[in-house]
Amino acid sequence: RSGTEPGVAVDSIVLGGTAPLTGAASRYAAVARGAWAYFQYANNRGGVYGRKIHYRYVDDGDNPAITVTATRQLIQQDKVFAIFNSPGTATNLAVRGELNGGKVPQLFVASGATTWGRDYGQYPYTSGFQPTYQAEGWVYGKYLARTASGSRVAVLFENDDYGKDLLGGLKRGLERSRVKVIAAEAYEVTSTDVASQIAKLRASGADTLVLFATPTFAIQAYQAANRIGWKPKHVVTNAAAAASASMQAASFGGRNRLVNGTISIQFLRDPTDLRSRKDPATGLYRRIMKQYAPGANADDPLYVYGMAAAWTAVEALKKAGKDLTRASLVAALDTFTAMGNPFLLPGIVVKTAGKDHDPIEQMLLRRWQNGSWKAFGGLWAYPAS
Amino acid sequence: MTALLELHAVEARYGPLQALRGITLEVPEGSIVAVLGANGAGKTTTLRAVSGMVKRDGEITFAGKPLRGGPEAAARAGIAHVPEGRGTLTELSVIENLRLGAYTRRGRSVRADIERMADYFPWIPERGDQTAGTLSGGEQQMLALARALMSRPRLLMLDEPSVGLAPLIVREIFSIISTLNEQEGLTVLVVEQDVRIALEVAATAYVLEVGTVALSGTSAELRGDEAVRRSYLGY
Amino acid sequence: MAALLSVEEITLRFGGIVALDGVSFEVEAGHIAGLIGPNGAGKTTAFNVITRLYAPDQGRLEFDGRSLLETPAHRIAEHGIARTFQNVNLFTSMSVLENVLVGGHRLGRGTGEKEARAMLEYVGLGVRAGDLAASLPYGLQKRVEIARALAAKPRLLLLDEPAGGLNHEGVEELGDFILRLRDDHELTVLLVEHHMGLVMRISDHVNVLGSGRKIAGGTPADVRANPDVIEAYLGSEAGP
Amino acid sequence: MAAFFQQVVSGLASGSIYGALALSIVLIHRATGVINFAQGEMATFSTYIAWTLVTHHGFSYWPAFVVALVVSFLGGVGIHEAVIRPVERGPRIRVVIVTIGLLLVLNGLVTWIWSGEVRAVQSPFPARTIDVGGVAISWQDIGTIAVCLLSVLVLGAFFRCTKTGLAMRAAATNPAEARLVGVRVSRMLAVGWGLAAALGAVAGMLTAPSVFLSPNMMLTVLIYAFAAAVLGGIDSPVGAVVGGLLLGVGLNLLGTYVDFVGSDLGLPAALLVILVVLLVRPAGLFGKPRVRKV
Amino acid sequence: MRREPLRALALFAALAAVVFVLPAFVNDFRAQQFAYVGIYLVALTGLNILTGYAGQISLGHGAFMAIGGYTASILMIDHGVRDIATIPLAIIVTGIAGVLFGLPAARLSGLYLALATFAIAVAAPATIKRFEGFTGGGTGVNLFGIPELTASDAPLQLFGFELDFNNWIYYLSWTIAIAGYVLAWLILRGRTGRAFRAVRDSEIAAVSSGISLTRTKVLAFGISAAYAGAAGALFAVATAFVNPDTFPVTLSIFLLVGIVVSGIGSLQGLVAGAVFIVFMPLWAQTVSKSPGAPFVVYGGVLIVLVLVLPGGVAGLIASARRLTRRRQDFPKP
Ligand SMILES: Nc1ncnc2c1ncn2[C@@H]1O[C@H](COP(=O)(O)OP(=O)(O)OP(=O)(O)O)[C@@H](O)[C@H]1O
Ligand SMILES: Nc1ncnc2c1ncn2[C@@H]1O[C@H](COP(=O)(O)OP(=O)(O)OP(=O)(O)O)[C@@H](O)[C@H]1O
Ligand SMILES: [Mg+2]
Ligand SMILES: [Mg+2]
Repeated sequence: RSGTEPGVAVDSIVLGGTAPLTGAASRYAAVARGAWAYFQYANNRGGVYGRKIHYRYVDDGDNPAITVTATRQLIQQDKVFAIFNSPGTATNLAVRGELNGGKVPQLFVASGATTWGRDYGQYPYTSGFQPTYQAEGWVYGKYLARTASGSRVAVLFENDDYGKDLLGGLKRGLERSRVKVIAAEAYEVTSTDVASQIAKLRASGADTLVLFATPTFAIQAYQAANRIGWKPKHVVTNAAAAASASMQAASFGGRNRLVNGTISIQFLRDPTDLRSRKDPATGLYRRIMKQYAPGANADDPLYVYGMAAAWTAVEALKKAGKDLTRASLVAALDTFTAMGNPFLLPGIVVKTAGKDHDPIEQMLLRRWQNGSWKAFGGLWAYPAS
Repeated sequence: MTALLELHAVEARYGPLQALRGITLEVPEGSIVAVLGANGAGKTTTLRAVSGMVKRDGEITFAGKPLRGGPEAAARAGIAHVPEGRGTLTELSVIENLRLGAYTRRGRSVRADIERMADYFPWIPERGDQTAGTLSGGEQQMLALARALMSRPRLLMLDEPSVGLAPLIVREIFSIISTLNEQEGLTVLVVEQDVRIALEVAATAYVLEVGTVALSGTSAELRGDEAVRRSYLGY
Repeated sequence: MAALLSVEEITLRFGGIVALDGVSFEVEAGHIAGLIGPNGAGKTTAFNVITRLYAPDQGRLEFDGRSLLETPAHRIAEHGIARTFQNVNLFTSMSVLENVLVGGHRLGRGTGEKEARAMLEYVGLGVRAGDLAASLPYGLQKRVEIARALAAKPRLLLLDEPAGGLNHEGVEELGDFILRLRDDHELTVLLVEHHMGLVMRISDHVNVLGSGRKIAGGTPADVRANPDVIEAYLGSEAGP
Repeated sequence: MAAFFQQVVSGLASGSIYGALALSIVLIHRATGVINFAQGEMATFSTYIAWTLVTHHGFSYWPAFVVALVVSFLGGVGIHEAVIRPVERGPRIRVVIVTIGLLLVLNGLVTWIWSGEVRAVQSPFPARTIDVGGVAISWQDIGTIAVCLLSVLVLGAFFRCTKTGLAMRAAATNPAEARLVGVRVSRMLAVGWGLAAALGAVAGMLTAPSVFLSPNMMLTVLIYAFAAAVLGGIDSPVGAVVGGLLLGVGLNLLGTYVDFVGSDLGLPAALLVILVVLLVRPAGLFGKPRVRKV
Repeated sequence: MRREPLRALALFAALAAVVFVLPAFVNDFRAQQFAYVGIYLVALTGLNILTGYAGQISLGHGAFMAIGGYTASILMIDHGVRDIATIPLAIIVTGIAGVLFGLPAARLSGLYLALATFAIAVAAPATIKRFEGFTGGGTGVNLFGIPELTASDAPLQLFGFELDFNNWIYYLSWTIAIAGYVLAWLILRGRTGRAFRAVRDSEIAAVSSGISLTRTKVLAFGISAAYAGAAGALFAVATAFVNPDTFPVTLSIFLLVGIVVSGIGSLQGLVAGAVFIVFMPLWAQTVSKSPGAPFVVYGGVLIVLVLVLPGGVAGLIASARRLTRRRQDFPKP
């Protein structure tokens, strides 16, 4: 092929992406900003085969219709090489068909829906990144099955693919165990609070509470349970992984005891983890933040997420070779292994091969204790289905 | 008698249309002055100019001081204007209208004054809580007058107070105004189409024609004036 | 001559206020009928009942032998009744001409600009056709309302204080105009007015309301001489 | 049965939050005749100010509360002077659009300044709950409802009995006539904006301990508050609070006991009920229908 | 006097010609952006009929667009109907929905109506999501997989011209937009339009002139919703994807913003309103990409526009026209 690949020049690669810079989901803009910062860092260290990565992200306000037009703009007008790491499930679903139709890579979708890996055959230009919500739910299930035999579980979940996938995973993890999900209550993103759901869950007589909710609602759930004097034995949440500040908020400076002992998973480095202060990887992260995202709140793990994805993208571009084409990138991702990502937990490998197209499938469990997360146990790996 | 209100070469316009082309008139303290004229002559606009409801040029002096600002300033200076149409606060109750009439005054004796209004207009007490906007046309007209009197003004400006009122009430209203004028020295500037009754109560009168003063004089003079008789009194 | 409009025993209350209390009167075809009474007597309310803006609590209402009580307000025009309002009620963002065109709404697509313009000429507003209705002086706005009402080609025209705010000359003209109107358009007119000179001069018949009740009815001369009317409304020194 | 009452109680708790914001919407409508889409964002902004004072400037709760109130009042007046006053005289819809612009600006500013992170805000009420026959009721909720009811009383008295309250209503409904009696209409409207902003700040401070502080804290609350205000009658403070409580309880009970509705159709169902109420009472439960004399 | 309509016609024809040739001068992607301008123009025309002319404020037009969009999408995906053929059906379905909503809503006025319409905008996404079997739930409907029903894959042959997707959607949108615009003009200049404005200015006087409030309002709702339906269908075809989040509450609000920017109660500025809706968010983020900053820019510009253009863009056009006319009239005696 001649060197006329869109977005690729002798000295540059243009990546594009959408992100909610405005509206209710605007916290996730941090993902794009983190990635941008890492690309700057990588560029200053020579880029990829001498090509600097220009990462251009545009606002979609988490509205899929805008994602479509914004993505078209990136491809048709800005001639980007690939779409990279746009957050959101519906938003990415909206453009997946079109991207694959146009053979444009939809690289490392920032969403844990199962469809990215599962439907790889149909949409080979699309790849996921993080552990799927199913995988995460499954880990919680396995953990409860092992350590809390006989307990009765109540689940609060968001009424969309995100919550439902987590719930599905949890149930799979609990299969053939003596732990039962005895109640599950959904909430809508348009709700103002979840007190009603928590009251219902409590009335079910459950002794374990699982929160598959976004940070605000998870925090509210702690508070609501506390207010009606419900003290379930175990609390599990995924939301904490998204922001540790939210756990601080939930615990109200330690006054809400329910928060202590909460279980969550983790696959990213936690920038606030005390033990990693001296860790070189964390040092690198903080340096990059300071230099390329000054003023941003470096404690927000969403920046880590963006950097982890960007780091992986650089590896993938390297593997795609000097004669970079969209096809060569997709081929490179078909069988792909990247170890030593400084923004993922040590030991976690980004890996795809054969039918398995979920890049990250390993994670650690951690527990909230006395104001911070403590990881425990070894890496869990979701068995490829 | 000194002039309480003086207009000197006052002009006003609505967009491109010049409604007042230099009005000069004088309202002596303690007198009743009538403004007459055909429809569209600028009578209403003259009153609006005084109370600042329209942009105006020229000099307006009230109690020796130049009058500036909008209607609220005029009200605060002691001018009560009962505008053309009704001028009640339609969404408020009758009593609330009266209370607001006394808005610029210090608290005292508001209740006593409300009672006085009830004497003038006996229907007021039983309708105290009725929303002003649902009163009949004439009732609203009376309420507007009562509201204006509540402020105990130095100058009362009435724009066609007789419109929509029953003949009996018209006479009653003018007798109230005369009485207040005689007993309390209330100064009144009244625009009226019923020239007969206007000239009965007013000491002096001005006749406007397309935005200027065409004629002025004492009521007696005007009553005797052939032209006035023919065009305004019809005999 | 048979009655064109008959109002029978109409009662209407607003909460505790009895605005109309068993009021009955008739208007004969071709007449100019005056409806007078003190402020708050219920005259405008009677208009509102006749035009179905208000539903009476009791009573019957017949126009040309048919009951109107089942007719919704917007069909009243179709029956041939049009009105003006005591406080001018124009379509303020429209031109004078458009106001009149809306008046002809019930006649369907047929009524064109030509007739509306003719109507404006008739009321002496031909040159103001293009002006914004709200920019006219009060007196002229009242005339626009009359033109708008006439555009519906009514058989019965209800006028609520048309002389309000007119000067002496204007009132005289208005009287002549109403008389001419009746003859030119074969109209019946029900006239609410406080200007006694006008009412007495042009009415064929006058009804008097007081506090929601009918207190008198008859020829202008009868009514003027009626002591109840003098007491409640005219006062002892009734005008000419 | 305890489960039922727990749902009612938690509905009252949510409802009091809707009612608190609805109250400030009603206030601004009564005092200026405007529906303010930015009311929620103004409340959020005020709450962030209080939060910053407490967390970064060493203020304790009540001083921070008072400062936030004062700043909000001034901010409300400033907003009126800067962007509302120029459009006040024209058609209402322009004012509405300006408030939509304000909503965007304030929401953007909050995100920009304080980031999207969720924050915990201290509550002025005890963290404990009381137990009534197996139903847990928290002091926070009792406090919120109490403050709402108190505000209703104060507002009602203010609008009905004081000269300024009367003048404010007059300025909102008949500005031209109000000026004729000497009311400084513009100043009244500015004060109205100030008071509404301050009341909004109270609503924000009451809301934040329950729903937690984030830039979009009030975005959905605003929708419920509108619904509550309309249900109660847009000019009625009592209606706003009752409307809020009814909405909160109604949503919970519909979601819990009507299977078809569940959690996902709760909001549509509640809105449908409100529409039906409006068809029967077009001016809301406590609203006075506007009668225009013909 | 007589020349006025002719001149307007000529101007309109000239503008239509510009619309026709525009794609030849801009790049492919721009054509698509302008297609969205056309789509919003359709929606704004409808909303202005209802809100600007009939005086019935609607904060719920996004919901009508959603009905149109889903009608088109479901017809395409489940019944294999070609994109262009879905539009008439979308118009009919939404028009009926508008009438059904208008029947009760006609009883409400002012703020109560505004909030009733707002309620449908709020309720629409949840309701769509709930009836998953029909609407695809939160996942939505993806039209990209059916290229044979749109020009999304292969260029379309039309009268010997070859139209790729972007140009196809451009011409489709603008044909409908222009047709809708002319239709609106025809409706509004005559008896029906006068009835709308009469109801807006004074309900009482309108009733007394023989205008049925219910009929007029319901008609306005129906017409207006039908426009929104057409816009929604076009939107779905152009975006090739619908889900509940594509018709958020903010869409309804921005449509209202659009007609105020255009100038309420006038057809002249509508294109400007549509341009504002499409391009303003894009421009706002070029100023700053910090989270939240685009909203600050957008909101700020919106406020300034409303302050400096009291009559919207239409008002600006009108005063410009007054100026030139006065200059022309001057020499005449
Ligand atoms: N709001 C307005 N906009 C435009 N022109 C107006 C306005 N008000 C009055 N005018 C015009 O100004 C002129 C003077 O009107 P004004 O109301 O002062 O007359 P008037 O003497 O009070 O008449 P009337 O006896 O009818 O009340 C008239 O030509 C009138 O058309
Ligand atoms: N909507 C309403 N609510 C309450 N009271 C009303 C309403 N409409 C009219 N009224 C009362 O009914 C009575 C009759 O009013 P109406 O307007 O018919 O009087 P009118 O005879 O036309 O008087 P005027 O000569 O002053 O116009 C009045 O006392 C009025 O206050
Ligand atoms: Mg006048
Ligand atoms: Mg009357």
